[in-house]
Amino acid sequence: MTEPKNRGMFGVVGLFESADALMAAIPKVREAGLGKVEAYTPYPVHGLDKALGQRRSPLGGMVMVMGVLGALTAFLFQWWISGIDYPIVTGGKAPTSWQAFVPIMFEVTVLFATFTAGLGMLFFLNKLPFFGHPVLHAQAIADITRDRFGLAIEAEGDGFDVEAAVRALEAAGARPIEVIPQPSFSGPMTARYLERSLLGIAIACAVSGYAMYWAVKLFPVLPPTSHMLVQPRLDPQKPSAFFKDGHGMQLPVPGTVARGYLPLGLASQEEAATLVNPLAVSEKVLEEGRQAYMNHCVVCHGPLANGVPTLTSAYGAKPANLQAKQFRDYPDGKIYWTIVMGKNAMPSYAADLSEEDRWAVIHYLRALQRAQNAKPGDLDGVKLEAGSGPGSEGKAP
Amino acid sequence: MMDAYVTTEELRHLLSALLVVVIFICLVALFAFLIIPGTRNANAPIAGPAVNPPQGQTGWLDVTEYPPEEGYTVPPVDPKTVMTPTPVLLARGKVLFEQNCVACHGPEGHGDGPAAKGLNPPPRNFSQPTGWVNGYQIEGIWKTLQEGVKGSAMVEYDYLSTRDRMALVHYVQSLGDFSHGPEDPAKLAALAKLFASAGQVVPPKIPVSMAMAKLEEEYVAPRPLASLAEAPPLVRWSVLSPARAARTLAGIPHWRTDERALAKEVVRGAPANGFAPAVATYSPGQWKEFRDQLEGICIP
Amino acid sequence: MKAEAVRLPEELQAPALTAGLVTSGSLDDQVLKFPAKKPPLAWYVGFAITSSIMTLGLALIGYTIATGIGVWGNTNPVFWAFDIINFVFWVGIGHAGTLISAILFLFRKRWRNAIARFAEAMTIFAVMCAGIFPLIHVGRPWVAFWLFPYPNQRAVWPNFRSPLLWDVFAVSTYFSVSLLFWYLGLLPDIASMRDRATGKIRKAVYSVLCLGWRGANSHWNHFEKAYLLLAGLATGLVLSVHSVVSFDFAVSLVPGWHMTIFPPYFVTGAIFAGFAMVLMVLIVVRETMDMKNLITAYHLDVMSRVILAMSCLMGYAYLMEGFTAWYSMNPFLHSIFKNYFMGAYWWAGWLTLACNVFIPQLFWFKKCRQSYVWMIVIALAVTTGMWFERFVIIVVSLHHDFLPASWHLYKPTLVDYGILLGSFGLFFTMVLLFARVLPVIATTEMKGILPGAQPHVVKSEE
Amino acid sequence: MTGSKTSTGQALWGAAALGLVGVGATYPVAGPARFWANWLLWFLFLLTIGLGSLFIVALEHLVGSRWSVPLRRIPERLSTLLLLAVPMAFVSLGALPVLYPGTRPEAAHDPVLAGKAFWLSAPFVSTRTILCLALWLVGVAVLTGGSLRQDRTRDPGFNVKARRFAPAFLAIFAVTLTLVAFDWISALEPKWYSDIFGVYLFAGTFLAALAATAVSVVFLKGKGRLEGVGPSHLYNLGAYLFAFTVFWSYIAFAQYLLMWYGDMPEEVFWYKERLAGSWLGVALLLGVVHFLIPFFALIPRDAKGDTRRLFRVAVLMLAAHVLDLYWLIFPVLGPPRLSWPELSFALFFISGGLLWVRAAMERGEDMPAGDPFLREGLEFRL
Repeated sequence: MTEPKNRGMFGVVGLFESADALMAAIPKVREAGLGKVEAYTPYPVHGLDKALGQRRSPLGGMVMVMGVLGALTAFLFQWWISGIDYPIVTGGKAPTSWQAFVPIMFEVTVLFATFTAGLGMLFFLNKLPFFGHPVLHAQAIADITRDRFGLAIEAEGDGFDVEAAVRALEAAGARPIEVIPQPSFSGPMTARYLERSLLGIAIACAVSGYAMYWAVKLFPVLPPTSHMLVQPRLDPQKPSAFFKDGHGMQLPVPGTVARGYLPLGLASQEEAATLVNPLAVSEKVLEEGRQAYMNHCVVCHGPLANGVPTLTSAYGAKPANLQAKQFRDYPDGKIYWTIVMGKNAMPSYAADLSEEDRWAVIHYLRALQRAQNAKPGDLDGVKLEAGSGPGSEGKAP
Repeated sequence: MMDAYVTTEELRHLLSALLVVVIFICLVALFAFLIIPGTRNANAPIAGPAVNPPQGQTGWLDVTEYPPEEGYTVPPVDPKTVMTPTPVLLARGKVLFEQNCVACHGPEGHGDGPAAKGLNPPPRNFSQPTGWVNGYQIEGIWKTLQEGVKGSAMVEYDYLSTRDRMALVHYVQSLGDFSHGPEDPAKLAALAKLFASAGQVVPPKIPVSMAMAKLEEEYVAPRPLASLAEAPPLVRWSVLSPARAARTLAGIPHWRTDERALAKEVVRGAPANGFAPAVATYSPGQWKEFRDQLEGICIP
Repeated sequence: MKAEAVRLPEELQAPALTAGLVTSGSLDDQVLKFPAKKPPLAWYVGFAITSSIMTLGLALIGYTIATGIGVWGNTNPVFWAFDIINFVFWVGIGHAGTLISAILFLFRKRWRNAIARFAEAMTIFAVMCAGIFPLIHVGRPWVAFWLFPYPNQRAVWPNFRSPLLWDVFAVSTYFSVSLLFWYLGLLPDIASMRDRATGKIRKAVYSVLCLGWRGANSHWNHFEKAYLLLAGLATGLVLSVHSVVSFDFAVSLVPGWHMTIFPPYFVTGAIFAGFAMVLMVLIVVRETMDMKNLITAYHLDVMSRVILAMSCLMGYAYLMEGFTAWYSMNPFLHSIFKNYFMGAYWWAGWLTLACNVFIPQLFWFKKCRQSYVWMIVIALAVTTGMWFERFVIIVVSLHHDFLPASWHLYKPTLVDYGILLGSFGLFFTMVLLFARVLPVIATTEMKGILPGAQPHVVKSEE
Repeated sequence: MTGSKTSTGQALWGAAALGLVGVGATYPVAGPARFWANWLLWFLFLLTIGLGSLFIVALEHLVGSRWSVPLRRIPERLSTLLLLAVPMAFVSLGALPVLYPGTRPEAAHDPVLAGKAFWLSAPFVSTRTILCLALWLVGVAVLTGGSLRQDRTRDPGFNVKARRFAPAFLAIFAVTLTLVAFDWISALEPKWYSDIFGVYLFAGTFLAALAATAVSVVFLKGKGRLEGVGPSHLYNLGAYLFAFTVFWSYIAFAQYLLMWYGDMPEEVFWYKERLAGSWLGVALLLGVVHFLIPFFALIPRDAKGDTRRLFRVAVLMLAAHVLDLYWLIFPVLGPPRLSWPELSFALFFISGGLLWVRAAMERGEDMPAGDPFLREGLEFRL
């Protein structure tokens, strides 16, 4: 607002009965040139802005600027998030597929544009809220917002001639005419008011935050983050009252055939003896076998398949020493049968090892056996480290 | 022209408002990204001074990569030192028993070890004189350790040295509080002779990787089958993988003459052996035909 | 082109937008008195009924949240059911408000001024009702804020290729823009109320609410421009919102969902349903609040005509859907369309068709456009029909999915019905409250179109 | 005035004759497919402008709009293009066996087309087309002819009649325009289907008719005719152009987004064809001239009431409509072609169409003088 030197007077306002009367009066009053002429009407009257010489509203340009900014913001935001920061392919679409960004771009454009239009109009252009405006404290305001049309001559700088203004309005046909002083109280936006409201906001935040903390703590009806953690579910290896045996983890129903696994149609280990290992010995197969052995067999049979009884102390179990001559002479088929059916304390590994893996493990086992029981010729051309190895002290002369 | 829509003043207002919003968003983002520790890149490695890592695969502790060792012969044992129990032998036997036997036979040798539950026949109870398959005399227990018991979980323990095995024999005998009766001198003598005459051969050892290479090297691929494309229909439908089928056939002796053996082996290994499971439905006549057709595509 | 006195047939005469003598002052006296008056007994009775229904709905929503959405009838393969139906339904109801306030404003249909305020308010309330459903549908509404893209400790962002996320943006934008639009329109009216108010508290409240509006022409200048811009933007928005809602379905591959006509067809349906609701509520307002001189028979007639036009457009959309389904020669589409009208839910398909296309054709008759009974019957039919249209689209398309093994009939539970009912309770509770505390007719806009309101200065065009 | 008029007319006749040479040469030289594709483009262009104009007239009668009464004679005159479309439609039937796979006998053996072979067959398409033509001619007769009669009789009864007739015509319009879209454009690739396609063509049609109206209004105003039509009227026309530019884009994008997102082979192939290779350039150009340029050009308030800018944008919209049809039709011939056949067709039909419209612009008075609302329309101010 302009800050008139003549602090005592805001201006003079006169009321008219109709929009036509107001329209007719405006040129006359403006001619007098006593101050800023402003109309106060209960509804927008067409043509007043031209009559009053007010410039066209710049809102359209503002909205356009902000709308384009909104579109750009939304596009870049989505593009950066979906394409760069967190690229995930969904529905076979490229992370930066612009087509999918259009709906949100449109929404954000509208959001920016409408808020610029609405709030920009209120706050930037009309400088609202403004509760201390002198006209609001005049008698005339009740008529203005109802059905009268006010025409005001507002003081601009020094030397506002109240009498002349009243006369000019009278001559234009306004009735009644009211002289509006500046309101005596200071506006609400004083430093004290701001301090008080900021303090109030701070206190409100603290109180509500604390209240929420205790509300959540004392009334745990809806603990805010209990999702997924707390739910009726059965963890493996936990007891359960639901099953008869008290275990949470249950064996599959007898006869269950896992996907990709065929039951073995052999009655005994002896019958399996003639099975042929279908895999060729190759680096790849041996490596696969090694992986499978390391994943499934090594904990019991040991890295060298000698059944080093690490389990004896812990569980009282004694896995077989596969380096024994008996196992070295086993046909592949019997080992295969053992893997599938289990033997003694060894459970079936059919569900853990695929058919390919079982045969690969057997190949690898053969390599382990060969390593521990090498043929004499195997060392030809190998440079031995002198005096190494556990058996060196007992070597035959 | 722009002035008709937005004055400079208003544009400044507008942009300053936008700036406030942007700064606010930046502050929130700063808070969320940086100030809350570990907010972003939770999976990123912690940065530290750069270290030049050694090149190549080193630093593994791989127990299968021991140095190669030559084989050797454990010298023969003086029978006199092992044929009768001594405190040294019994102490050694106890250690070995705990390592190898308690799992099934139990700490007291009552046949009630933790692993005994699942075994059929159950493990021997050493405190009772009944049920010993090879007898409870020195020679019998030795035989069991040497050969295992067929049809049971008792495997051979021939990888223990002669002295160790005799120590175990004496310890097992000491667990039975009953009369073991007189030993058969002839058999004892034979044992003593065995101990004195031959040392135990310990084979050479090579690293597992070398063994793998050796096996690969020694592997003789069976002759491949001829192209299936021109093969008769039965073969085309029944052979899933010519390479595997070739290996399977190589492992079946007499398949050329004995189509029953062929049928048996092929059916039980399908489909891993390279044949389609449908082979299980073939009639004897079809098997004959199949065998002939297989022969046809075998490269001699 | 002499001004010869041509006697216009009655049909062509410009209808009066108000009945009897209405002046700016009488308008204020008539409309703005309600907030200051004690409501009649009937209002209390109505409020008691609607608020208890609302309470029931809220209680059931609480039950759902506390127990989980297993208490609904949704199950494989009908994972979307009442929740999404109600969401689409309520968003649609809201669209009429925006249409009346924005699109008709752009077309300069002056009859909209009398009904715009109420329609806008209904938009707000309907979007509130609509917002509840996706919120409870997510199952864990207390983490619904995860839907918004903000930098977070989880270091994840939402998926911008998901139409469900588009919905979040569309519906929240729609709600905020509708609220802003509504509030802007209310400002001068609240200023009038402020200056009428006698009580101190009342005056203070209205003072704050109207932000110190004083009717200065420089303000009106910007205000009108803002209103025009908002109307234009809201028009685009109203098209986009229901289009985005339709994308929820149309971007999927479910036969009966993947239809290119869905965006405009959903918008049409939304306006259709919304107009029916506005018509019903306005009839009640007109009678109980004695607004016969402001909401005239002409208003009701025009609204009926709009409903009729929308019904024809719906008919066109159904026709195109059916035709294209046949024309595509796609067995899935053939099967789903057969299923709409001959499947387990055949009654829903026929009900939709009857209520949306056939019954509204009664509005061709002038008698139906003038009789309360017929208008209410038809509007009720449209509301029902549009609800069932969403039922057909969502449930009937889903219950026969691509995997015949999982075909399953959907049965809503009592909780489903209760929440649906509760949303109506919420809607009408808000409507009743609104009718009592704020002006139900945009007095400022009405003042602007009263005879003689605008100066008779013949402007020369430059 | 008359002198320049005659010379313009001579120039147009000359251009048409020149174009006719090229048109005639196209069939033997460039092949029948190319001939028919070009023919179809211009047939649909003139047809949609005529039909869209009739739609504008009917819509005005239906909603009882007042501001547009002084302008109504323009779309009424443009709708006479439908008379021109009648012979063109009959000629177009010759395109059926050439361009439309659905009319060929082998369609009956295609698993997808077999079910709708009858619908796509030449006899049925011809029947539908003739029916449509008859219905449109009734529309022209009632709405345009009645209006011309009203110039003499000054009988407001016509307004009542037109108002009652309008809804019926709009229903006919909706169905027939959809048939045009499906029979003449969509059927070029009979396996493709899209429910929205009728609405898509409607958006383009309405926009083209609006643009043609705007061009004619600005042109006549430049000649000093249409006195009393001021910036307010032009502003409204511009606003409609703006709104329906957005509407067209909305429909076009909705169809594209859904097919792109769904990515179903039975429908997305249509877009793959139209977005592959050089067609991508055409598609992008379409987006620019059919949406971006008019959208941003018409946003400013001043632009809508400004004769020169409105004229330019409207001409651009007409060109965009041609491009739209080109993009819809020509991909069935392979990569985009723009050579002497296309240019001579354009020359012939633009000059021929202008000659027709020019003649039509002389029919009756410039404004519906007998309309009781003309005065109110002329007094319209924003």
